Order: sequence, then structure tokens, then C-alpha cells
Amino acid sequence: MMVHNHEVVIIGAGLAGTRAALEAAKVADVAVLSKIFPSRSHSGAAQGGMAAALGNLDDDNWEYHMFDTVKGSDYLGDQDAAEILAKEAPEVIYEMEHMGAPFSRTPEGKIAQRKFGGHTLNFGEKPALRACYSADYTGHILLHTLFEQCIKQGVRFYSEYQVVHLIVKDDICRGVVAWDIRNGGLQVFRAKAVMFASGGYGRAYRITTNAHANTGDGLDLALRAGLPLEDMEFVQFHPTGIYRNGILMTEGARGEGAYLLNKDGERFMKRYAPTLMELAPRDLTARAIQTEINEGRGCQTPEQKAQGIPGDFVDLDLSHVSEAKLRAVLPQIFDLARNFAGVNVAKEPTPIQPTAHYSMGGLPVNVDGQFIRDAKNTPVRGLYAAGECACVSVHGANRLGCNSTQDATLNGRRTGRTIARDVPHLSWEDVPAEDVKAAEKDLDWYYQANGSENVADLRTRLQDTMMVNCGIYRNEKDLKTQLGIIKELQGRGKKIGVKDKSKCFNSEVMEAMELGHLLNFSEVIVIGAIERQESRGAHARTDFPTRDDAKWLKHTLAYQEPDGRIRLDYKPVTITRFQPKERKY
Amino acid sequence: MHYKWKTGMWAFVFHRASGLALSLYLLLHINVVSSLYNPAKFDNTMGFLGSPLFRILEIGLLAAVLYHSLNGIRIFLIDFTNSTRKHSQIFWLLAVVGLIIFVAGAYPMLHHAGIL
Amino acid sequence: MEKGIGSGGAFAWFFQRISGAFLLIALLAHFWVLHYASNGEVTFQIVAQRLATPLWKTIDLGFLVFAIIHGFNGFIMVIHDYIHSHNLRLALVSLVWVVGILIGIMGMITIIGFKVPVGGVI
Amino acid sequence: MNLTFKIYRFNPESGQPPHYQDFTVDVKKGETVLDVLGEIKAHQDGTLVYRRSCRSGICGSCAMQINGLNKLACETQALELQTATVVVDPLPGFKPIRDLAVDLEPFYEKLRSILPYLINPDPPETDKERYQSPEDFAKIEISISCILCASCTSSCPSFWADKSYAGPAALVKAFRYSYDTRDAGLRERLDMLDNKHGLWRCHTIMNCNDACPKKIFPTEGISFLKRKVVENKY
Ligand SMILES: Cc1cc2nc3c(=O)[nH]c(=O)nc-3n(C[C@H](O)[C@H](O)[C@H](O)COP(=O)(O)OP(=O)(O)OC[C@H]3O[C@@H](n4cnc5c(N)ncnc54)[C@H](O)[C@@H]3O)c2cc1C
Ligand code: HEM
Ligand code: SF4
Ligand code: F3S
Ligand code: FES
Repeated sequence: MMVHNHEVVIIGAGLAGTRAALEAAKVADVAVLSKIFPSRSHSGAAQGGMAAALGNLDDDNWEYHMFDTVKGSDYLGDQDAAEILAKEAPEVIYEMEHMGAPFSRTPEGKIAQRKFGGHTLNFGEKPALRACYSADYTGHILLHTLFEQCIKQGVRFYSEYQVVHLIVKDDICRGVVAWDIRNGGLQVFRAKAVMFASGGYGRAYRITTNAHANTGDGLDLALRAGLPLEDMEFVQFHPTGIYRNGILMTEGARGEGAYLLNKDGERFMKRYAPTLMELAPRDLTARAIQTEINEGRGCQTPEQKAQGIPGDFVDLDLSHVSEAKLRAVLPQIFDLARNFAGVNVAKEPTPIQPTAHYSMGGLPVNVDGQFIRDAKNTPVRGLYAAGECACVSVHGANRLGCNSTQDATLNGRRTGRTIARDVPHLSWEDVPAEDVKAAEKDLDWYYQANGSENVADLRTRLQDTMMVNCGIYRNEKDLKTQLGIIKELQGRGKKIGVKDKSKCFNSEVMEAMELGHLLNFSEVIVIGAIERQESRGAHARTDFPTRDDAKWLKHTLAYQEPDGRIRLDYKPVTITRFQPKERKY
Repeated sequence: MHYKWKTGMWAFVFHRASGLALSLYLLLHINVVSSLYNPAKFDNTMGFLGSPLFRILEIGLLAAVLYHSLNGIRIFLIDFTNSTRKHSQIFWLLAVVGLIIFVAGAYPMLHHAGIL
Repeated sequence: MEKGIGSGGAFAWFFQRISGAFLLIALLAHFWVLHYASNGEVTFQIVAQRLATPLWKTIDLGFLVFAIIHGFNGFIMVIHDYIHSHNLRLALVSLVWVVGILIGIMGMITIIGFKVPVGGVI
Repeated sequence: MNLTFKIYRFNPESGQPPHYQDFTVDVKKGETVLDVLGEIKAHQDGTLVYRRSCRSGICGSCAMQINGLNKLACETQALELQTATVVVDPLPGFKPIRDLAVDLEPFYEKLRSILPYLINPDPPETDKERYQSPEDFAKIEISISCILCASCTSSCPSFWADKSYAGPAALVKAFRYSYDTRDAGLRERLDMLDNKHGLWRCHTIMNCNDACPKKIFPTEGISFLKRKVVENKY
């Protein structure tokens, strides 16, 4: 088997991976592995912006930003991490600007900033202008700028290489095994330092803003290597995703006066947030929509109406806003609704439903990006992580808008620096033969899978049921049902059939592998959610509707035992400046 | 490999074809004209070329010249006046202009040729 | 980026446009004179008469040179588009040059060397 | 509504020449060509290969030829094509790897060759941002939305004829950086591009403008650069 030796191997080429590569490549030989071309990474989908208290348009300062982040996290965020985020964010933005990132500008020529949900001045007094942006494709310009800087520095990319196995032995990470998608072979990447930057897992849900590639591979690879995941039960839902596919309809639509209507044409938000109406916070609005749907007031498609099935979406109506204004301020809305719902927003309402958006949990790391393997914060030698796949934890139980592009870039940079610092002291370790064998056996299994189960159907079943049983609202009964379903699907997953036996670009095998990942870490999400008997941030339990700091102000750590069982452990939250308070806006 | 042909592609292919055709014609033309040193031969050739058949071929030449020069103007506009987005409108506008000139030019030619 | 043979290509591009503009004017004049000012008859008499004046000599000379360079520059552009073997390209481009120069000389001899035969005109 | 999808199939391992295969799919309003491909892969033929990721027109993975024109499959409503048979081909001009996936390495190679990053030897004046007016930002605003989908380069007949031609996407990137007021690399890039495989291979054929899903109009940037070279030289 081909063996590559690179001092540093980074898995993922989104904001976190490319930013880290730029730092590490200053001192070491770096390879970046990505299962899709770097510029295709899902970071490019971020629209809104990147938070930093530059104060270009108001009296912002980093302490306000830190406070908002901590409060937004429902006090589950680690405050040392939030402090670093808020303090270093401006520097990270300026650095991006110096690299050439084209930010929108103020009339004086400074970086322009806009308001975003949950970001305030003076500890909640009034909205802050904190999100740096570039029109409505901020993530795109950041990702491309970093990718191009990597080209400048000559960073070595292995595009369309899917990492399938993480090699950890004696608490030392020694490299990874990757699958060359184009040619079908496995290759060993031996490394002194391995970093995960493999992004989120929205694909565990049927309705999601996330890309097809966001299948949480990194999480499962770590889990299988005996390493823990942190706070996986916290999954953020965005209120307005286009019906059936979940593509994001920006909050801006409601900012411009869109109504949310149920099947009776009622502006139902008056029952949930009489004063703010449609402009209530994200989690509240998402829950309101879900309640309408759950209680049978969702809008119906003609087919649903004909068959008497209750509807599963609500309408986002902009038809009362003038078309000229819409075209001027929300040009993208037109394209999105037209291309993905076949709807003209100036004339008809867009069907929408809440959509899985972001994973607050992930691979536990300390503020330097070193992988932590237990509640005592013991680092794993040679293993690092940053970005959406990691849990520092800045976002705690709920992430604020515009904080995750910042988290990915900033902690990508920090982690890259940590790696640069550590590499001279790390040594080349042997790659155990059994790891290579295991990876080969695994791949062979997929090639030989001749069962009767259909990968796409199992995936759809998982995604549909996660939506219903482990979605916006949760309760013990549904969660347990879901655990049963996952177990069943895991069993059926052993009987799948893969028709494609080709070595060349075998995307059927690829999807089958991804299904394995989805099934594995989804179990962790559900078990974490069953155990956490409180409502905090994105985790809303109808049977435990309040936050319980006495019992649950702690991070969940989940391990997969060799027999496949999930074991939970807990870790305290770091609290420095801000004591937990009730979260009110 | 195949790709749907749109205005720009047609315009380009015709421009290229007409340009090459005109260049070849130029070769012949210079050749013919160089017989000027011999008045008799010249008039002879011209008489031959003045036959109705060649008059009609000459109309083809007119078409080629017209197309090539008018589309040359279009290329000019695209290159020097940021008219990329309007390139097909320009094309059709010039096509109309070209057609008018063509008719105006072809009529007397056919007339001379004794066809009309 | 791999550099192609020869100079950049900026001159060829620019010249093609400049000469095109000139040709546009010259061609209009040419056609006008040929098909409208006269009665559509092209006889030695008429052509010779025109060619005898220095003004026409200059105009026709410019026309000739520009047309040849424009046309053959065009040929070279086409060759650069489709021929990627270095040697073949060199050969074809040289051929175009040779033919262009020959035909140019031929044309010039005709125009400059032309004298109104004694007692010929009118 | 039942539509026939005539899809280009090719697997180098099979020893078979490329061919078309027909699939019939019941397409509903709102479904994109990518949705249809997904349905075919899930329930008719798992061996169908195509690239996709964001399915919202931002990652550039799913560019392919649909009914003879380059498009993003995920942005193309299948019913709006208004043909009973939809012909799907890989991007032309690149080597097919398998089915609808093509080898994009030449595309990236061209991108790398035009120095696609900010070139500015002078350090920023302050440790804060370099200033840029909203008007100057507006000059590059369209070009920064390029998602490197390769639709344009793949649609360009000049690129089909000369595989060393930089192509519209790389030229758009060269424009994007060269016309950024913070950049000082214009001359360096123009030197690269004033070449037999550079700017002069563009004959304003305009396929690229129709193909670009982001409505970037690559020819505009290319014209700017051409004029700049001439301006600098003559
Ligand atoms: C629609 C949308 C809008 C958003 N808007 C905003 C916003 O306005 N502001 C904000 O702050 N945040 C926003 N976010 C969130 C934010 O964009 C992401 O959290 C962040 O960009 C994640 O970056 P990343 O580098 O961690 O991962 P990604 O960019 O997702 O990159 C993951 C990388 O890992 C690679 N990879 C994964 N698995 C493997 C494997 N097995 N082998 C090899 N490679 C692998 C992938 O190829 C990819 O390169 C938004 C998210 C979405 C979905
Ligand atoms: C009447 C005015 C003319 C104008 C305005 C004009 C304009 C142009 C322009 C702008 C081009 C460049 C096309 C490109 O780069 O894509 C061109 C190409 C060309 N022209 Fe002309 N031209 C004219 C007359 C002629 C004549 C009289 C000839 C023949 C001698 C000729 C032969 C060619 C050839 C062979 C090409 C190359 C074709 C190509 O590159 O596709 N042109 N012309
Ligand atoms: S310019 Fe347009 S078509 Fe070309 S790569 Fe960029 S987005 Fe795609
Ligand atoms: S299609 Fe090609 S030739 Fe020029 S205008 Fe576009 S790059
Ligand atoms: S899948 Fe990303 S652009 Fe179509």
C-alpha cells in the first residue's frame, strides 16, 4: 500500500483546515486531505457574516462580544474559549483582509459591519453592528481567499481523498488511512501531527442547510478510534429552510417584513411572540413553526390535501412587499426560491420549515486545538481539531449567528500555530499493521456487500426519524424510539447491497461509508439527548422544559466501548467572568 | 463533443469563415489585378469575370465583406466599449443594417448583370 | 503558464482591430468607386485612369498593405488556435509569411509600377 | 410528469465506449436535475457517478452539460427545461473520469498559473484594514462571486481547440485580483497573460457568459485585461 509521509496531515479544506495549513506550512511539510475539492467545502455556503468587535460603526468591544457568546451558549460555553474568540477576532479579520479577502466597505472605506441575532452592545442593551460581511456570500470569499493563499504558499492538497481510518495507538496519533476516490486505492498518510477540520454533520437530518458532504466523518473516525465526542446532543435548527430541501432562506426575509402563515393563513407568531412577531429569536421561531406543524396547523401540498395528510410546512409570505424593494435588498431570495422551490417570491409564498443547521458539539479540544481525551483534559499526542467538527467549546448549547466562521478561522489559526510549535518535538511513529489491515477489511466489506438493503433508503429513514424524534422538540419517549430505530438501522446497515464494484470514482461505496458514519454518531446524539434531562439552548425537552444548572451545567463526553456500547462521562464548564443567569432577550 | 450554438458562436464561426474566404479572395484579386500591365489581357479577364455567373459570385463576396466588416464592428464594440452584455442585441441590430446594405448593393449588381 | 512561441500576441490582437477599422473605410470607398461611381463596368480604361493619380496610388497601396497584413495576421491567429505542434506551427506561420510577402510585392509592383501607356487613356 | 433522462455513461474499467443510457423518472414541480440524478442513483442505478455537494449553487461541484448547455444541475429545475427528454453530458473539453465526473486538474492548473492571490510588497500601513472605497469594492464585486465551477472554461471553443489556453475562469480571477485596489500585481499577471495561450486566445465567442451560473460575464474582465496590456505596451 502506498505510504505518504507528511509531518502534518490536515483532514478537511474548509475555513478551519486551510487556515491551519497556512500556519503549519510555515515550519512543516503539510498535506491537506479533502474528500471534495477545497473550494467546494461547505464553509463557502455561509452567507451572513463573520463576527468581530471591530467597532467600525459603533462602540463595540470584545467584552460585549464575549458576553453575547456566553449568553447565547446558554452558559454552557467555556468562557476561556469565548474570551479568546472575542479578543482575537478583530486580528483574524484584519489578517483576512490583508490576505485580500474582499469585504464590503463603509463609505470611509473601512470594513462594513451589520447586525445579527444575539449580538449586542453593552451587555444586551441594543443590537451591535458586529458582523463583517461581503454581500451575502461571506463564507465564499473567506474560503476562496484562504484556498488561494494556500496556492501561494504551495500547500499540498490531496483532493478527493476520503479519510477512512484514524490511526491512534498508545494514545499517540500516527496518521490516517485515506481512500483515493478517483482510483479506488487505500493510502497511508503517516504523520507527526493529524488535525481534523472535517466540518459538520447536518446530513443526519432530512431537512438541513448542510451539503451532501457534511456527514460528520471525522466524528465517527475518532469515536471508532476510542476517542470521545463532546456535547453532541446540541444541534442547531434554523427556522426558515426551503420546504423539502432545507436550503437556507436568510433571516433578512423576515427583516424585510415577511409573514409566517399557517394553513389557516394566520400569522401564528402572535401566539408565541406578540410583540416581536416574526422577528423573534431563531430558536423561539423554529420552535413556534414546529409547534404549528406538530399540532396539525401546517400548510398542505395539493397532494397532502387530497389525501387528507396533515401538512408539514408553513408559508413565508413576501407577496405584500413591493417587488422593486425585494429585488433591491434581497436579490438572492429570488434566485433561491425560484431555483429550489419553483416559486416567485413576489407573487407566491415560499413553503418553509425548520432546518438542521449547525453542530455545537464535536471533537473535544482545548483552547490550543489539542484533542482532549478525558474529563481531566489530557491531550492526545499528535492529534488536533478545529472548526465545526471540534468542540472548544465556544458555542455551548447554542451558537450565535456569525460566530462559527470566526470560530473555524480563528481556532484553525490557533491550532495551526500549536501544530507548528509541537511538530519539532513530535516524532515519526510506526503505523501498526493491524490498522492498515482493519481499513482494508472495512473497504473490502463495502465492495463485497451484496445484501438486499438499500443505502439511500436507510439514510432517508434515519434522516426522517431524526427530524421527528430528535429534532427541535425532544422527549424521552421519542428519543428512546429513535434509539431503537438507529439500532435497527445499524443492523440493516450490515445487510446493504452495493452494486458498483468499480475502483474508479465509486460514489456508491462512498455513500455507503458515509451512512455508516451517520448511523454511528447519531446514536451518540440521541443517547446524549436522552440523558440530558433539562432544556438548554438548542436542546428543548418537552418533559424537562427548564434549564437545570445544579445538575446539568456540564459537558457531555461520549465514548464508544469496544463492544459498541456508548458510555457517557461529564466534564465541568469553565466559568470566568459571567455567572449563569436566565437567558432573556 | 457537442454544444448548443448561440449567437456568439455563430458570429465567431462566420467571422472566421468570411475572414479566411476574403483572404483567399485577396490572393486571387491581386493576381488578377496584376495583369494590368497588359491592357488587353486585363479587359479580357474582366470581361470573363463580368459574366453573370461571376456577378453572382461577387454578390457572395459582398455578403462576406458585409458580414465580416459589420461583425468586425461588433467585436470592436465588445472589446473597447464594455458591450459584452449587449453583444447579441448588437449582432441583430447590425444584421438588419447588413441586410439593408446587402439589398441596396446586390440590386444594382444584379441589375448590371442583366438579371434584374 | 507555458509561454507560446514568438512574442505575446498583443500586437497581433491590437493590429487586427486597427487595421480592421482602416479596412472598413477603405473597403467602403473601394466598393463605392467600383460599383456606384462607375456604372458597374470595370474596364482597363477606368481602372487605369484611377490608378494613375498619386492619391489613388497611396490609398490603394495602404489598402493593399493593410489587407494583406490583416488577412494573413488572421491566418496566423487561426493557426495559433488549432495547431499546437511547435514545428508544424512554425512551418505554417512561415508559409503564411512567405505567401503574404510575395503577394504583397506583386501587388505593389502593380500599383507603383503602373504607368499610363502612352496615348492610352481617354 | 414522466421525463426521460438520457445520461452519458462511461467507465474506463468496463472496456465499453461511452454511451447514453435512458432513465425514466417521475419529476415533480420544484425538483432539480440534481434531485433527479439522486433519485436515479438511489433507486434505479447505484453506479451512476456525478459530483455534488452543497446542492444550493454555491460550491460549483455539479456543473455539467444539460440539453447542450453548461449548467449547475442543482440550480436547474427539471420541468422548466420543457423537453420530454433531458440530455445530460459531462462538462465538455475535459477528460471524462467516469460518467458525469471529469478531470478538473487542468482547470486548477490554469487557476494556479495566474497568481491567484493578492500581490502587494508594501505591508499594510496600520495593523488594521487597508482602506477601500465602496466604489472600488463594487468594481470587483461581480468577479469575487466565482465558484470555480468550470462551466465557463468548459464551454469555450477556444479552450476546446487549445487546451493550454488559460480560459475564462482563470482570466476572471486574474481580473479580480488585478483590479483590487489593494493589489500591485497587475504587471506581473499581465506579463503572464500576454502570451499565445493567454488573453489572445479569447475570440469573444461568448459561450462563457451564458454558461456562468453566477452571471459574472467573464468576457468583460477579459476585455479589461486585453486593453490594459495594449495600453501598457503601445
Ligand atoms: C447554509 C449555511 C450558512 C451559514 N452561514 C453562516 C454565517 O453566516 N456565519 C457563520 O459564522 N457561520 C455560518 N455557517 C456555519 C459555518 O459556515 C460553518 O460552521 C463553518 O464554515 C465550518 O467550517 P469548517 O472548516 O469546520 O468545515 P467545512 O467548511 O464544512 O469543511 C469540511 C472539510 O472537511 C472535508 N472532509 C469531511 N470529511 C472528510 C473525510 N472523511 N475525508 C477527507 N475530507 C473530509 C471536506 O471535504 C471539507 O473540505 C453557515 C452554515 C451553513 C450550512
Ligand atoms: C472591412 C473591414 C474589416 C474589419 C472591421 C475586420 C475586422 C476584423 C477583426 C476585429 C478581426 C479579429 C477577430 C478576432 O480576433 O476574433 C478580424 C479577423 C480576420 N479578418 Fe478581418 N476585418 C475586415 C476586413 C477584412 C478583410 C478585407 C479581410 C481579408 C483580407 C479580412 C480577413 C480576416 C481574417 C482572415 C481574420 C482572422 C479570422 C479569425 O481570427 O477568426 N478581414 N477581422
Ligand atoms: S466565472 Fe462563472 S462559470 Fe466560470 S468558474 Fe466562475 S462561476 Fe463558474
Ligand atoms: S467563450 Fe471563450 S473565446 Fe472568450 S468570450 Fe468566452 S472566453
Ligand atoms: S451541488 Fe454545489 S453548486 Fe450544485
